[in-house]
Amino acid sequence: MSSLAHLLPLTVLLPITAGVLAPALFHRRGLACWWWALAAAILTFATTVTLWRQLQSGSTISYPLGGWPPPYGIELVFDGLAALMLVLCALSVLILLAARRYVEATVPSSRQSLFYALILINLGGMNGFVAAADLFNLFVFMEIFSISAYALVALARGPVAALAALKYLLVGAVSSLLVLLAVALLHAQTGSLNMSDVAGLLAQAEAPGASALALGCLVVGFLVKAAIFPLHFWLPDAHASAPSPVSALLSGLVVKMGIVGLVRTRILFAEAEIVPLLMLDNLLVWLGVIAILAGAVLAMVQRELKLMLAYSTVANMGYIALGIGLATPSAVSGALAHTVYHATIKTGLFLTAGSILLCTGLSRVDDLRGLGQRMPLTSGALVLGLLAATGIPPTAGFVGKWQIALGALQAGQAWVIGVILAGALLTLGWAIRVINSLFFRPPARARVITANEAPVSMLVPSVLLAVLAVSAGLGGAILLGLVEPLALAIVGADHDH
Amino acid sequence: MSELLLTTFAAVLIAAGCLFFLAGTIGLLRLPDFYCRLHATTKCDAVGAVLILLGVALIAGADTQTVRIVALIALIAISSPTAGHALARAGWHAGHRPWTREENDEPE
Amino acid sequence: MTEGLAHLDYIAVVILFAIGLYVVLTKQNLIKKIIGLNIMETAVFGLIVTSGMVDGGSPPLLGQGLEPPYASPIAHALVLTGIVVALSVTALALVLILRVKAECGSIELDELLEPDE
Amino acid sequence: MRNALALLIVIVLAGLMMAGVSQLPPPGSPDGAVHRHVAAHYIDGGTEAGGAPNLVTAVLLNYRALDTYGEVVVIFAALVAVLAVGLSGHSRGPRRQPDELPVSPVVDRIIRLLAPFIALFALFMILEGHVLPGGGFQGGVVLGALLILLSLVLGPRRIRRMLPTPALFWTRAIAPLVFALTAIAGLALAGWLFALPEPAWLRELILVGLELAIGIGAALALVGFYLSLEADHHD
Repeated sequence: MSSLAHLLPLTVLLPITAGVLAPALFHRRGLACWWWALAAAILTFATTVTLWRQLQSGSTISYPLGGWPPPYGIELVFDGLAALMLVLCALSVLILLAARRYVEATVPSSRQSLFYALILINLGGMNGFVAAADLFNLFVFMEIFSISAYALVALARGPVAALAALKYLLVGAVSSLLVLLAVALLHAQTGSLNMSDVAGLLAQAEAPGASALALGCLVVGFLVKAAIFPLHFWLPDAHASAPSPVSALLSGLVVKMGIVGLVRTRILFAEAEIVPLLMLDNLLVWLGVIAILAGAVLAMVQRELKLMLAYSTVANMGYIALGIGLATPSAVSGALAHTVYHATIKTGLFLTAGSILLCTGLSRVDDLRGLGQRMPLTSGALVLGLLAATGIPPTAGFVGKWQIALGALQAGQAWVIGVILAGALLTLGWAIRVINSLFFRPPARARVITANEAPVSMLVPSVLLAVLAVSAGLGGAILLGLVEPLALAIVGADHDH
Repeated sequence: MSELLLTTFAAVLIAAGCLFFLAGTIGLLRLPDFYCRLHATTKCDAVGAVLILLGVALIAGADTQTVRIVALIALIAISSPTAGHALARAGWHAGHRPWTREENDEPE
Repeated sequence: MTEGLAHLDYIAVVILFAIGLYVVLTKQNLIKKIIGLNIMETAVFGLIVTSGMVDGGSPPLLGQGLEPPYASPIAHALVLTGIVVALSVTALALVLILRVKAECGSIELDELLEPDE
Repeated sequence: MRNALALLIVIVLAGLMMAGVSQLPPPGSPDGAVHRHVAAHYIDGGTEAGGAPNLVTAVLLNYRALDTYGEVVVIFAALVAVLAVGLSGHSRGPRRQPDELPVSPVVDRIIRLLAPFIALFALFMILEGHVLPGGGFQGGVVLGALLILLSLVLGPRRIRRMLPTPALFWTRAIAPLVFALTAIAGLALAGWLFALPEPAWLRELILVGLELAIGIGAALALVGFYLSLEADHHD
């Protein structure tokens, strides 16, 4: 093991320590605190990149904390999901970049350092969650990013935000509890907490009911975290009423943690033949299909831009669930690729929506008529992001859906392709409504006419992400190559028997 | 013989303590207002727990355990009435008026 | 102990969990929902602690003259962490409820969701 | 109607769960998987490997130190969240002073009488946590309860005034910070992050330091929770 592996726990320790220090060092100094947070996020990103290059040259990096060998100590791993960690850190940097003006305008100065502290702790928690190879550790990191996420939602002003945050907290706490229950069941059954160890022990276990119960709890818990359709009801309020950089963080990154959890669960139970995995796959396919259609339809009937984006997240999580449920290599790798791509697209969209909200104070699509003339760059970024969200080739949204469609063909479920197409068309429907309103209608509101282009610190991340969203599809082959081993790890066991 | 007597006496004490706990809990659930409920629940700790601990001390006999139990009894005897007092006082200052049968027949 | 009663502790835990879940699902008062959540949490902690105990065992303190078998130290450590997490979530929830009360004037969910949409 | 539906759902779920848990190894049997695998290894390793005679502390601070670090971060994050979300700073208009209720002489006397004992007990629990039952969190909670009691006697306003100051934030952050420092010390002295370095006295020193930091952090977090709830209540 090379000494570079010591960097792996740093992806957790670094942002969290920076976040812990922020309120002490930068009380009432929001700008300095912003620089501090940005520096910490960039440093974390650099750490991740270094680890990534190490991963490219060798095999999976794992780090036993305290030097205790795996089943006895806690282990962190940097494997195929690490690509997601890379994206997490990079997007967090951009979110922080865009957050400065928003925070200055909306958060009281005595609380700005608390805001940045929560963002950094959230990032550290997500990094830990992605890297955790220990069941209970997974739960602890889940709670770290969840608690900071609840609080970040509640940082927005007004009664809606408080109630939305409380709803988010209640649903999130119940789902966390289900995960903890599953951890307890698995520990009672196997006596171990390390995931690969537990997976091995489960394969020999003779208690199908207890394993199935644990699987059920884990799946429901993570489905809630991932906001897959019937369990999505907490998402739109929380994501739409949060401060916009927080919406970007939640919709782009935090919901993806549910997918990470699902993938980990799949790998955990991959060799336990006793457990009805086929049922789980069918369930995911059906939930995914319903989520795609319902999310798109619900997005269509919304009037607020941020609510539309939130429901579009519901639909996109449906695509990801569908891909994982189809359980063919290309579908799963498509789902994983879509996880990364959707994170990029949705972060950009929410950041752009945030700068529109900050510059005009308007959030309803009808009120935004004619904004294209006053804020051409921001509106342009929004349009590019929306096009990517519909999945027009060669945008980033296209690759994942294409792969999932291919996977559906392989799995012999061609009808799914119709659903994917319908979802894309519905998305196009509301996207065109927004685009039409922005560019092809005369202004209706005075504040649109007086609006100016967003400040540079918000414009740069918006435009950058929009360009990425449109062009990243061209690099799809690279990303698919990266997630392929992981996809095989998930479905490989299935195909053997 | 005396041991049997001791054990019986201890059992009676513990049973009486449990009875107080039961009564206190039923009171908490069934009585009409804050003060009545407080009246019932403070008996759980102040009387119920002390009785149970006394019974346990009798069973333990002359032992280091007994010293701890006596210390516990002293602590409960001091702290539990104080807590009840503080609660009642806070309730009064927060504007709760005791429930009377004449004014409102419906419990809160 | 008969076969059927061997899992009595676990059955009790499940019943407690079900009670908590019922409270969370049906009560409209937000404070009561939090209480229900705490009941569920207690049930899960109970499951962990129960799974770690041994009949006739002693606490895992070495060098105190206690005899093996020892109860599992892992279960205790997990519960400790779990309790701290539950406490943190509850504290945040209570503060949020206070804010809802201050900004919306009620903590009854059915009143909150009714007219002002 | 809704309640009946919920009851039905809950009963069905409970039935499923009972079917699941009844297949677990029965609780209390010494040859359940829980006692044979990892826990047995910890017990066999004894004080030497674990670093503390109280194996729960050994698991918390040595074998599974990252979990405890996470736990400390959770409680710190919750404190930050409570301070960031609560209403106490949001004074809209002139702040209405609540009628300060004079402390009851009974409560005052009793708290003053008991405070030293409680403090002693809390410190004992923290400092002896690696040998006897107890530890940083347990002792910290007792300490926090004591501080809350004292804030009742002294009047919460005196303490509340200190709520958002940077100096207090250094103290609140003590647990995660000391943990991070220990992790780095472990890397420097024992070669792994979160490892406890070798000479026994140093290890014990670090354990006590960690417990103390955790205790202080937990106590201050509790006081923070209490004061922000209490402050909100009066506004």
